Amino acid sequence: MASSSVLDEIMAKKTLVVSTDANYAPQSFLNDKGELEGFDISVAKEVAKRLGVKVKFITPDWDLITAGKWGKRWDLSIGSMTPTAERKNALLFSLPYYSSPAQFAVHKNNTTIKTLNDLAGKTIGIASETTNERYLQKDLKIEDVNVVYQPWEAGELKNYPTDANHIEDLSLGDGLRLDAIFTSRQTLAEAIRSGCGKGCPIKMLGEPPYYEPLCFALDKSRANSDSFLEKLNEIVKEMNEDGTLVKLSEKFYGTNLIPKL
Amino acid sequence: MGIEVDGAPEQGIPEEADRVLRQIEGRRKKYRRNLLISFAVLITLLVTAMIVLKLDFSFMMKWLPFILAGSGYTFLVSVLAITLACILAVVGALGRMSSNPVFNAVATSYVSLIRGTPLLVQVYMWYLALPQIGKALEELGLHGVQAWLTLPAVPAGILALGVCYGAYMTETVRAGIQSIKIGQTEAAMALGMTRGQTMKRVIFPQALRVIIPPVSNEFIAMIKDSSLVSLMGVWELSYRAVKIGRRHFQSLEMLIMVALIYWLMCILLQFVQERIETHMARGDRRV
Amino acid sequence: MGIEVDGAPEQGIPEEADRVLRQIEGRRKKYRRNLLISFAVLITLLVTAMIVLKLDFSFMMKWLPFILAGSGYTFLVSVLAITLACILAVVGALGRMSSNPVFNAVATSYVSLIRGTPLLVQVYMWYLALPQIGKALEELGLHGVQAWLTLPAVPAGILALGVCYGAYMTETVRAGIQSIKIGQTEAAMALGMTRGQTMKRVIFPQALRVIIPPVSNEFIAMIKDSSLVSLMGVWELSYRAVKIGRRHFQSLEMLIMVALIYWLMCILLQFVQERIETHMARGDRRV
Amino acid sequence: MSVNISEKKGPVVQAKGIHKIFGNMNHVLRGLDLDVGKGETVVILGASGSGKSTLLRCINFLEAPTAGSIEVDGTLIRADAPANEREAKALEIRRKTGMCFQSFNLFPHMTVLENIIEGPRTVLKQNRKEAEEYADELLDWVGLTDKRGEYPSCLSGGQQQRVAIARSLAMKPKVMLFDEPTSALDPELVGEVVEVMERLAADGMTIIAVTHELHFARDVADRVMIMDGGNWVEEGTPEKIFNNPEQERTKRFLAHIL
Amino acid sequence: MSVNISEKKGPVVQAKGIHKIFGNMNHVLRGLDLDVGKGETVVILGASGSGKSTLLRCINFLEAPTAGSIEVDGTLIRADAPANEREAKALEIRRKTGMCFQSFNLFPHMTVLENIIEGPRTVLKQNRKEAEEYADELLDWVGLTDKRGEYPSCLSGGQQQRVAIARSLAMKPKVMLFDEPTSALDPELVGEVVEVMERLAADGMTIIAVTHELHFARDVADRVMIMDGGNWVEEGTPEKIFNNPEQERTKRFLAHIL
Ligand SMILES: Nc1ncnc2c1ncn2[C@@H]1O[C@H](COP(=O)(O)OP(=O)(O)OP(=O)(O)O)[C@@H](O)[C@H]1O
Ligand SMILES: Nc1ncnc2c1ncn2[C@@H]1O[C@H](COP(=O)(O)OP(=O)(O)OP(=O)(O)O)[C@@H](O)[C@H]1O
Ligand SMILES: [Mg+2]
Ligand SMILES: [Mg+2]
Repeated sequence: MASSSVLDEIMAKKTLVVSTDANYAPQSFLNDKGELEGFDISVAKEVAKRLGVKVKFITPDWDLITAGKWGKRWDLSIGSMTPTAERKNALLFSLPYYSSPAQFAVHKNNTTIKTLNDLAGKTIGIASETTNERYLQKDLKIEDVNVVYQPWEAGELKNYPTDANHIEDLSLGDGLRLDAIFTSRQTLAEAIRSGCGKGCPIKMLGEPPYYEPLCFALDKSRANSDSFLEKLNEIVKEMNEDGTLVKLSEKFYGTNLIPKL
Repeated sequence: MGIEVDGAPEQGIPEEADRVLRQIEGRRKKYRRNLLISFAVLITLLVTAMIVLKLDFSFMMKWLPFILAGSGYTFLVSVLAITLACILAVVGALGRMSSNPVFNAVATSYVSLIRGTPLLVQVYMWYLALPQIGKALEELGLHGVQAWLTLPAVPAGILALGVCYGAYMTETVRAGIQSIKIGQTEAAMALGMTRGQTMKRVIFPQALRVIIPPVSNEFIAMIKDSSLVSLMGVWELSYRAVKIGRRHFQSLEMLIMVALIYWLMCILLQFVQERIETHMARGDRRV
Repeated sequence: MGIEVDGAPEQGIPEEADRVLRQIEGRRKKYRRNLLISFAVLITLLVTAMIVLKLDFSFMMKWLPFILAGSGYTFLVSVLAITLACILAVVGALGRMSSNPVFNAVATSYVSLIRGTPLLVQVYMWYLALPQIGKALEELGLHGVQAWLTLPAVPAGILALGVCYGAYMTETVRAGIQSIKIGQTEAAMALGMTRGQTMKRVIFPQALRVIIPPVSNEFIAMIKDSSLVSLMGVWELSYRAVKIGRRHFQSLEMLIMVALIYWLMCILLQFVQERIETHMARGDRRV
Repeated sequence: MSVNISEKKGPVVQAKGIHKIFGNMNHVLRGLDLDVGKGETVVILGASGSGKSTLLRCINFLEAPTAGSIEVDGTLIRADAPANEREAKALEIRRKTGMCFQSFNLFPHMTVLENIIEGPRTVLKQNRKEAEEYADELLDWVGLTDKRGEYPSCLSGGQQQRVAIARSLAMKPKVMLFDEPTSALDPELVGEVVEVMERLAADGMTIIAVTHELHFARDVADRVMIMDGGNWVEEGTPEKIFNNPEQERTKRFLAHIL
Repeated sequence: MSVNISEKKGPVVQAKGIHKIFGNMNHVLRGLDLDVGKGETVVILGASGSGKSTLLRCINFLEAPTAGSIEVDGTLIRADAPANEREAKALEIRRKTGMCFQSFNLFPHMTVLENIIEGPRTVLKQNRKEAEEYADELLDWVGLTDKRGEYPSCLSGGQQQRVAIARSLAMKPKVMLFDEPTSALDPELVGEVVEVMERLAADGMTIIAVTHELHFARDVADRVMIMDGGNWVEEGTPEKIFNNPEQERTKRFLAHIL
């Protein structure tokens, strides 16, 4: 019993328990019926289907997911997680299943900031402890990605619990609390599209400074996860090669964010 | 000087008194009317502020049923947690007043440690630390302990809230017990009751009267704190409101809505509390 | 029957009494010793639990200074907020007891609304909703209002905490004032004092004695709730701990550390509170 | 020290047709009159609940009468006067009236001296020196000079009541009202308080006292009045009331307490 | 109903060399002896703080004496006995002893009837019917049958004290201790309580009473004892104590209260 592998356990209970943080549209969010929906959700359902088991979602706080030591509450995180060096202390990562462009944005009324270089000395909002923050601190280490930093320094980095907070704060007015924000392009696109109720007054700025790969994560502290990780990598490869991922990307993001493996 | 002879007392109320009484009654009515007007004005102001904020009411109405569906969890967690808290509070209060040093030390440490640390941290400890302790114990040879100690979100939340509020309420219960006059204990002891009988039959029933109001307040506070279980992914009121708010970048609408729901729940509970207090007052001077 | 004649009373304490007194003293000492032992055992257990959890102590020690540096903000916010809360509580209590319907309605609504909604929501309201109200007012022609109403994180946090605790403390202050016996008011009125003088010179100084302990408790609670300002990005204790914990994926270590820091602060404050209470008791029966 | 030197003449307190109705038509005082002359000592007796305390409290407007009028040393208030006028006049009457309660009601957070100078300082705006000088005279007069700096909780009941009397006298009142000043005291302590009240009466103070101290009623009072159910039953000199009561109700009442 | 029929013989209460030292060497009782025979009525008098209450409370071990021994109806406890033995014996003594307090101390959350049957039900484990039957007899005896279902707060002080007496009697005690049972009462209500105490004495109950009701001491007591500073000053028949006190201190004390 103690030596049975994680994969065996999942197959035995015929259920894959997936954790996801329902904070981000269109990755993972509550749809108009109040049900979970999104790219990550669809991917997770597909993974379960290919494993031949049922899927069950659990929605703990992001911190609880990234802290590791899940104690078998869930088997797998499918939550658009970037495999940074520190996270590897607690988690195991699969092959990347898609990648995400990072993106700056400013208030619609802003006329002075035209290029990324105009951001020098400005107040920029970011979500705390995300790759975006690490990038602006020039301290981002991602496996297999060569990060090129901006030549300028921001005036002040304002930390927020999640991206929604700084998007709402920037919407209050140009330069009121923030001059610009920095997050993933999909999140910004969704904010502009869904429109904070009555037209979100923000616009994107410049080209993505970097693309980050996003992976499934497993609990490193759980013994005998190797076969499960291998199986997941196989599935990711299959889904990449047979076009499933591209189809989902286009459905949810409107573009193809799937890297060549 | 109007000495009256022994006999029928003057029953009539002079006209002047009548006028004064009507004045007093009139003033009371006017006061009540003004109070009502003031409340109405305040509520109008509140609604105006919401309109000034350009809140998206149709958005709020659309999501109301979905968010309200979370109140079941809110209630379940709160009711079970307050029950646990009451039990812990009574045991804790007895411990704090105990002359048994071990019992006393445990109760004192419990109160100090729990009251001294943020509830948020305690929630994490029940959820995260307990399974790790289980794992450590398993390594020491106790098989199956980890699974036992790996609590699902709802039980972990109930434990966290119950244990936390139990510590605060321990002091409430202790104060309630100590507020009963020493004469009551003496009368019971003089009848030959043991300490246990005295506590159970005489002191505690009276202390209950004193304890009920603060405990109801704690319950009302707990309803709001129960939102912390959303951290562990329980889809209660706050969780639903926050997620919908973020999804549509309309947090303000959702927060105001959930605040109003909590407020209504609190007003409702306060009403219930007042009924209970009236009922408990039956041994008092007749009204 | 040992009647003694009028004269020197028997001063000697019989040997038997001496034995009983020594017994009582011995029992007290033993109790105190056992209590200490129990506490020591409990603390040992706590430490053992931490070791069992395989906490990374060197990691904790490394970040301790950085995290402690946040306690300045924690204190600043708490002290200013409790000051604000005290002022609001006194005004609120007077309002709740006032016979002026407007004042009364405002105070009653304040208490009900604030106590009925989660602090978290209130924090957001001060931070997010206020600028939007400013924007709306600006559109109505009041220029420069929005900048005024766009509060930075720390003032918004102080306002949120102060206003919230003020509502809770209003009821504490009111209870304290109402606990002073009616005879005190009557004696002051009988001397010819006005209602204001009676309140200021006689009732309030006495109520203070009753109010100080719960207010200290509120202050201790506020120290912990002040972590909510971290939501707005103030680098206080919790913020630092959570951030470091997230970055290095050792949240548990950081949470336990920050809990211990809060606990120590609370124990310290409780000690100060006891000193103040002893000082306030000077008008009491001599000891 | 002589607290109040005056010739006995003219009423200081004049209550006319006092009615008091509490809350839901609880008719406690039923049209009482009371005239008290300068320097007179009146003792009011009556069963519990007959309305004695309520009458005293109506005299200094701690309780507003429902009908009737009160005049104390020239200040007149009618029950149906407008509220703000009544409030202002009530303050005036209270400054001319001292009152001692059954439960002393000293201010526990102030020392004995502070208790006594509180009224003169706060109400009469006297300076500290002036107030303290008179307070010291009064403390000497009630025999508590050595307790000057103590807190009330350190005093016996009898001492507390004597301080309460000094506190009232510090306002230089025209009338003193006593509401069962000795009934909360241990029997051995009653004497010291009654002794102070006697000296006060001897010094010419106008006194209205509700008390069960028969010795005081018999030996010190100029007039004894019996109340029952919010009406006067009988009044007269102590000799008449105690030795030859006319009314049946008076006899019944006296049988109970003698 | 006769509460207690007994011939007067042999001591029921025997206290020997009772010392009581509170906290930091506050020596309140200084080696007192007290023998009370069956059916005897003893009244203890003394100034406030002399230790009267403390002695009563030592007799039923509400306060543990520091030295000496107490024997009530055959149950003997020494002050230096082991704690658990003392605890058990104290319960036994308390069951044989009734006690009435100055402030009545009725249980406010129980009706009159419930107050009376509480002891028999909880301590003696009587069934409800048995307990209620005797309670009704007692209520009849103290004249409060019509208050059976009321809560204590609806009763006058005198009625409350009579219920308290009935509550004690429900345990069928061998001795009744009274600690100033009438001093919290209005003067008109004292009589009804004293009358019940007299009937109790007449029925042959053994009584130890601390009271300032001189009428009771003079007419009902078999023996009066004067206490001062934790010592007996003088004892004797009421006639001797009130008419021919020997000791200077007795005379001084009586002068105060007569
Ligand atoms: N504030 C009040 N509100 C309502 N009723 C009151 C109030 N004060 C007194 N009463 C009523 O008035 C009646 C007379 O009370 P009062 O205190 O004047 O009697 P008393 O003669 O002083 O009695 P005692 O000897 O017990 O002091 C009481 O029976 C009570 O019901
Ligand atoms: N629980 C206690 N702790 C400490 N000291 C006490 C305690 N009870 C009584 N005393 C002391 O014992 C002394 C005697 O008190 P006790 O109550 O026996 O006097 P008493 O004769 O009954 O007086 P009174 O007539 O006022 O009731 C008091 O002066 C008090 O200082
Ligand atoms: Mg009265
Ligand atoms: Mg006593």
